[in-house]
Amino acid sequence: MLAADTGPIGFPILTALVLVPIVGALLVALTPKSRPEIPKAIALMASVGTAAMSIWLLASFDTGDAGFQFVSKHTWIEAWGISWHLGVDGISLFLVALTGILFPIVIAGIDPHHDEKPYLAWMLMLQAGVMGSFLSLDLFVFFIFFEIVLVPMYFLIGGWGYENRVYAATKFFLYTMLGSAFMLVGLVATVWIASDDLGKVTFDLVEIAEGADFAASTGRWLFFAFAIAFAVKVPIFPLHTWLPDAHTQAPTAGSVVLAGVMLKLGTYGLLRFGLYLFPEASYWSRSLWLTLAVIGIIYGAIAATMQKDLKRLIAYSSVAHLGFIVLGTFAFTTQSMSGSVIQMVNHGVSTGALFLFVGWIYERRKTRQISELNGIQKVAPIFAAGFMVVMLSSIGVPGLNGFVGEFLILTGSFLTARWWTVVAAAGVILAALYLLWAYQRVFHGEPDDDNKNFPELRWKEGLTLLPFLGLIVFMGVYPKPVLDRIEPSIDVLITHVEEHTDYVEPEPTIVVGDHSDDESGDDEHGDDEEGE
Amino acid sequence: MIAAIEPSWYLLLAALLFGIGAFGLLVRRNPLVMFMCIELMLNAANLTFVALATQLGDINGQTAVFFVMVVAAAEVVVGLGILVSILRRRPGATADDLAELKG
Amino acid sequence: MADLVWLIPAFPLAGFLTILFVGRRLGDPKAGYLATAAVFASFLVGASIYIDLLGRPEEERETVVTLFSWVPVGTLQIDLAFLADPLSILMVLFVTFIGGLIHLFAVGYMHGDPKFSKFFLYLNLFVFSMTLLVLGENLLVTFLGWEGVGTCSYLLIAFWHTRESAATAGKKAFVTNRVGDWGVMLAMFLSFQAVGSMSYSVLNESAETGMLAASTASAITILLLVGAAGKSAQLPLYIWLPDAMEGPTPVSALIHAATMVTGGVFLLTRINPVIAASYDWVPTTIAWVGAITALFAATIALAQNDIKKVLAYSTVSQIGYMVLAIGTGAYVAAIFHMVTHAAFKALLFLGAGSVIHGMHEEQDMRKMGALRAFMPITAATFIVGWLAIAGVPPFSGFFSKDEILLFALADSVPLYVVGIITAVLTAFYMTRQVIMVFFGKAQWTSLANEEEAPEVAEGEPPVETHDAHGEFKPHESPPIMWIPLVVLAGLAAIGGIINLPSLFGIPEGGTYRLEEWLHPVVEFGEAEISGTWAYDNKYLLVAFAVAAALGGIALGWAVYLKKRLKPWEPTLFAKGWYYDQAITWFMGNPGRKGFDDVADFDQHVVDGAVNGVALAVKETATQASERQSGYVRRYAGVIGIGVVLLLGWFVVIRGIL
Amino acid sequence: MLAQIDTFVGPEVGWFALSPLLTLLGGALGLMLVGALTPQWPKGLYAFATATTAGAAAALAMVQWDDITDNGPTTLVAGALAFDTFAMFMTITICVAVILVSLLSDEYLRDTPNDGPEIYALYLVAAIGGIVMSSANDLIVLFLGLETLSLALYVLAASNRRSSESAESGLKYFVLGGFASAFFLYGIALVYGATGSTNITEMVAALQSSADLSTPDTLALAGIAMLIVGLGFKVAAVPFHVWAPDVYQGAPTPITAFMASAGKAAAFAAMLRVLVIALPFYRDDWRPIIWVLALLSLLVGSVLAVVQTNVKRMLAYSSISHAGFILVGVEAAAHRAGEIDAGPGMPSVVLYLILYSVLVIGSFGVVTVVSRDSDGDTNLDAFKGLARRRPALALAFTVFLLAQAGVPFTSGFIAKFGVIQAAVEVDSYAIAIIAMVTAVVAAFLYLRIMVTMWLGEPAGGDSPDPLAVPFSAGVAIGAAVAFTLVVGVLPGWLIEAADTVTSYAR
Repeated sequence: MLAADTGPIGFPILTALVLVPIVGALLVALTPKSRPEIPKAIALMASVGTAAMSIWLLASFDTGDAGFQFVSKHTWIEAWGISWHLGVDGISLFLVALTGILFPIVIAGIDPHHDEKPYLAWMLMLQAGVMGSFLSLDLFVFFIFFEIVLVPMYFLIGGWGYENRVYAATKFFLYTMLGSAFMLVGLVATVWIASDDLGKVTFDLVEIAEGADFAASTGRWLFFAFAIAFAVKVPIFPLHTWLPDAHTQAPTAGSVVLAGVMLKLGTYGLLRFGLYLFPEASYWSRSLWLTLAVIGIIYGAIAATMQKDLKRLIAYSSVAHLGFIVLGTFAFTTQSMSGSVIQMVNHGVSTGALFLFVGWIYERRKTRQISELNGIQKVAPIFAAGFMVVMLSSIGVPGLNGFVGEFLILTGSFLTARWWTVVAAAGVILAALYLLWAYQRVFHGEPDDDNKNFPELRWKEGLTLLPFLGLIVFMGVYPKPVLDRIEPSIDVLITHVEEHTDYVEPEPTIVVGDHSDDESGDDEHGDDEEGE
Repeated sequence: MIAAIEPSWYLLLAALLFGIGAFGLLVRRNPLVMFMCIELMLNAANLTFVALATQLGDINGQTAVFFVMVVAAAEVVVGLGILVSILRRRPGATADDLAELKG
Repeated sequence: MADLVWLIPAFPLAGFLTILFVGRRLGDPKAGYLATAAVFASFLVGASIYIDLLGRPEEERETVVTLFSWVPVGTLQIDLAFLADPLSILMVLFVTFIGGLIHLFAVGYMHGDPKFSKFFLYLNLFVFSMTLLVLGENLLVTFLGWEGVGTCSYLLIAFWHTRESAATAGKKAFVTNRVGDWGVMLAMFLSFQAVGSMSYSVLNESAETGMLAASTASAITILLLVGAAGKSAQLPLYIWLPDAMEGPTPVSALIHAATMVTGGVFLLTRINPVIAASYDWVPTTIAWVGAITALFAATIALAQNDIKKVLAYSTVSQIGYMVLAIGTGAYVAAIFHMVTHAAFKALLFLGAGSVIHGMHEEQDMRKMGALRAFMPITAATFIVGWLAIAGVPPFSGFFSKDEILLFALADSVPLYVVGIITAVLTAFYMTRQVIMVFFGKAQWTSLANEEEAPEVAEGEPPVETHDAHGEFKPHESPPIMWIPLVVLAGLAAIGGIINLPSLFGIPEGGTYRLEEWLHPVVEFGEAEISGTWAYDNKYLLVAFAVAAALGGIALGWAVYLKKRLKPWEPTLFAKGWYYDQAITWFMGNPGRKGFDDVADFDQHVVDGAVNGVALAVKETATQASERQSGYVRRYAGVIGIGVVLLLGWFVVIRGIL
Repeated sequence: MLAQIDTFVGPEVGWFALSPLLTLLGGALGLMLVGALTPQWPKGLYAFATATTAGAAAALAMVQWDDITDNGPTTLVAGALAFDTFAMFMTITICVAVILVSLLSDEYLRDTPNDGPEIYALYLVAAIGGIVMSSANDLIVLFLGLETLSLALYVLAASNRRSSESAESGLKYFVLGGFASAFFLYGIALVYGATGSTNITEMVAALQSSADLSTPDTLALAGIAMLIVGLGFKVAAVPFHVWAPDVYQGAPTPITAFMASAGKAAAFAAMLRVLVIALPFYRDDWRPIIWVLALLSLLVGSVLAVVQTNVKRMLAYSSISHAGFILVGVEAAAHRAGEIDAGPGMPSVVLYLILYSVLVIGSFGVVTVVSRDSDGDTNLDAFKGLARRRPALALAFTVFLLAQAGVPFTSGFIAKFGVIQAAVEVDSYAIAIIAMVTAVVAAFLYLRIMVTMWLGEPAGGDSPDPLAVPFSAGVAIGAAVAFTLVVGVLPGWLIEAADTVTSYAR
């Protein structure tokens, strides 16, 4: 990612993206108890401001440029060679945007029911942390954001969660922290070992990735130190068991954010700090990851089928979906990796929306047990219809967002990891099975007395849902603008891998058809080749 | 002259005294006796100092002893102070009676 | 004109959106008419494009309209593009026309249903997806439609979702179809890997020019066959179709008889050059899958008593014919039969719907009989459909079936035998149905006062006030319902003319219209098998076919009307060879058990390990903190041990050693 | 050396260089004398006087700092004391501890009631001892410093005459402390025998000159063993930690804070002086021991903390695991002991010491305030619903706990990061990973306290009586929080300061 030296633009937009929520959080924390309405206002302003900036970022992002844009770099801790280095490229752009957009919706749309002030403060903190992790190009900066995210999430689950929240929150905190324990050591080791090649101690991701060349054995150790942390975060089978608990116990907003953006810290980390830093090691160990990913897809789906708790079911479905993302990441083809990136966003949207619905169901019925719900479609058809659309996108029906990512991942993976893909594709069947079965049990049939008065979708809820539905349809029908921004960065990443390994991306044998579109397609790819 | 006796004898004696002191501290219940054991250990160290100083023909080792004596005295003062304050509350308390804090 | 092909899906989509937003306000029946209009509008567009293409020289009868680039990543460049060529336009024509008629019928049939507008919402969405399926320029657009129709079929089967069986059937249909989709997806990936594209033109061209390895071609074909088996209800994936009858009857007619279920056949025809490029055993496999399905389903149809179930199994069987045709290279015949079948099967289903409607939601044929007096139009049209499917000349079914049998024989005798037996069975069970429903004694008078609850699932809205008790009279359906029947009857009767064989001195101009029309897409015509024994003895085959049809009918007549012979309806057939039960049992018992085991494994082993570690730490801590006894001398002892160990290390290990 | 005896030349004393020590000494004596001659001072004045004295000493130390960075390190009083940035850094650390602790003690002592000049004077004396320890260039001097510190701490631990726990902890500390320092002294004696001097400069010279270390000197090795026992005891490293939980729990809370901060800091400083600076030639002999001590401390400290119910005891165990972390730094320093490029080992240790001192004082400060209200009860239950009763206090405690857990944007993270960096730099990955993993176990303890504070139901039910935070204690805690966060975000200056300690005097 060569364009790291594009100097900071006039307004340090990325720094602002991180700082505005933090400032917001502090202001919220400082407001007096006597004025309960102020915190909400401040929180909304802060998050909406962030959203606006991230949308501006989307708009002014240079599509053709594969490198990092809007880079801002300032020395922070000189003694340790640490600098405040932020930048965004095609891989992180949409995750940043999603983070920016998701939070105001969640803050505005979901009511914490008690202690709103600290709740809002923690939410903003969380946003800042996630933003920082997606934006940082300095190992140290990334790590501190990656780690700090735990604290607000811990308090959100512990403070506003459900019956078993303390257990879940603690499990979440310690499990993830354990993962990052290894990463911290690996990270420091990376820096010291790289300093031999670079002639200086620096935590700068780009400098290390471009400058340092690790011996195979070293690189592999370091890679695994990183990978463990990410594997826990993703989560990759068999390190996933914190997720169902955290999801089930977290408040609705927590679940939405957790599924929406936080899990992506893991998959994003694998791309940015796994493949980019240690191409040799990640290529060398791809079979392991592919296998675990496929196991996750099938295993997660099967486990989801058998859940009795609706929220748990969706949590396990996340395990399956993220399996796809990992699969695509370690298949090392333009299609699969672009698919992974776009799937990160898609999964965030659809699963986030699913959690919204479960939250609303819980608010109405005070239960998440599938067995206690039935016939809702009869009493609340619009509610059911909304759920249906989101569910279909999660199943991966073409025309909705879920499909595009899965399709790209599988198409790309088929080129390099055929048999894994064959199995993974079967996961698509299971996805239909567990979601439709759940839908049938919850929404179909005659409502019993408890569900007879299930309230229909409310206006506020509908408005909250609208952006999700919009994204679901838009990204399913016209993903081109997204893909166009993702692909260049992915190509650069693949070239980076090719330079450090004997890997060569397989080119499908092109039959030059008389078909104009295909020719144009070929030309376009030709350009990419030159670009790389 | 003292050539008749090897310097190493002093060291052995000191080591012996030190060991006795340490052992005593482990086996005796009476706090006062435990203090004495500590004193014994300190003095064993002193003896070692002196012996080695003479062996090396170096004055510093011997001066060290005086410092240690002062320290030892101070220790006894403090120790007895604490002990008195305890015994005032519970007469005849042994070291083993003081086990409120544990776990 | 052909550039406006995108209008074809556009109209139903527009209808869908309109109903989506203002459907409830439009209500019953306006929403229905709107939907119908949308479908007929796209039929008109299709017709005009047909004329346009007709006006062109044969090799230019193909237009690609690219709307926008859909999924462009690197070498993978997939456009949302439509292909207007003879095949797709033909499909569009009959899909939209028959679809429109069924819409019209549904306006009457669904009258009074509280979810009236939602029904047409789904129907329009379905037509939209179906047109996408047939117009797709590449596999992915087709797949978009493919999954779209699957989803709609799910929604429509489960339309009366308060009925448990309906909900289950819908789910079953979707999941089973997904199994097929798995094959289609893999086929797409393979195509991309092999030729770097998913567009038919590239794929077919590379197959024709031999750039596509036979192995790859075979793999693609077989995978697509899996998909076809799912969508077109062939063995081993047909199980969802009979259950799909839980949906409202127009749905059965539209989706599960006329259009969607032919998607698989269409897809295989679409890639016929790839089939040609694959190993020889591949087409044979296809042919046998079709043949066995045809026979298998026909036997089951013999013993069904639900009026719709009979038609369902007959659909499976008829599509079996089409697949058989594909396997024997008779693509034209397959499409031909697809069209005629669409007509007469839609007719039969709607007729059945009309009957059910008139019988107040009664579906059991044993409780019918002698209805021709009460619903003459329905009866007349139904009989036309019966003759057509039985293959009695000059009805449409005769020509298409005969064409298929001809190719079958040309390919191999056993196939032909299976085909001809199936023909006999078809004629037989259809006769049985017609007699049980329209002739013989009226069973319903005796049953009128009997409680018929088990047949009428609760939750299904009564179309009109149920006067089952007291005087119970079947009645003819309103015009809006029988008009489509009449039109379809007309089609079913004369549909054969689109591809007359060169027999009985039919003038040259009139013959093989369809074959010529499809020639740009399907080179493989009847000429290919000229010289085979079968080709030379066409007349003989025709004789056989007619004999088979009439024989079957006569047999049925004898058994069910004249009661000359005892009806032979073994439970094995009635239960569909226990195939479905077996699968259901497997899913329910070992399958579910396995799933449960995985869930338990996750809870107790994977998560158990995590909690186990935590517990272990806690235990150790408790143990250790008891060592912290509080006795100062013990502490001193601990320190002493430390001293000894240190001395040991320094003096012994480091010093002396 | 005999020459010295014939022509005795009095050592010239760098009075100004000693000014921090002298200030503290003056303060101590002043408090005792004036305090004895005058009636009870107005409330808060003792604490204020102490704090100012310590502050002055710290300020002077900073002045010295520049002097040293300009003219390089030297030794004082005929090589008895080292005059280098290391010493000054520790001086400042200890003075900061004194300031915070004396502020903390103010109300507490008046409640006990135990207000008077004695305690404060003892703080200052202990501080002197600690500073002498950390700047000693002669083992005997170091021993004197150690005893000064220890004796003061013994008295302080037992200072609450009304509490039997206080007395018990005092006695336990005294007995075991005396035991350990006896070993230490004996160790000095043996090393003296091996090297012919107790002066570090001369020791090193002697060891350098002695041609071959191939035939290891058993006398010296035994001495080192004994020294490590003494030092290990002071830093509360497993297995010499046994006293820590009991004493920390029994002693009056501010005193505990003082032990855990100044006491530990001085002890580790002494450890660096003795092992890294004085005995680099034996580093291969003692480094493995440090490794083992670190491992044990990390494990025992973090694991045993899990099941504790008394917050003071919890923090005691956590301080043991922190000691383990610092030992990791010492182990890292050991790899480069005596080399020109000393590596990041020593800096990481001193950095950890100052950061941890503030943290632990802050934590115990909160405990002090809470226990004031719950008449001395420091069980976890006393913290239930603290967030409802005094959110700010709960938040402060949360910050300290998160910092101890090593969460980013707090000083605790910087401290841990430094140590890990040092360990990794010398390729001791194993201990680094172990340290981080045990930190996760320890985190459970902090989470447990936080849960109690934020989610527990306060005793008063829905309308619990708010908890009063004394002014001076509030100031101390607030300052600690500010320091924790500021350093967490902008640690650069402190790191650079710590990096200079590798150029020590010898």
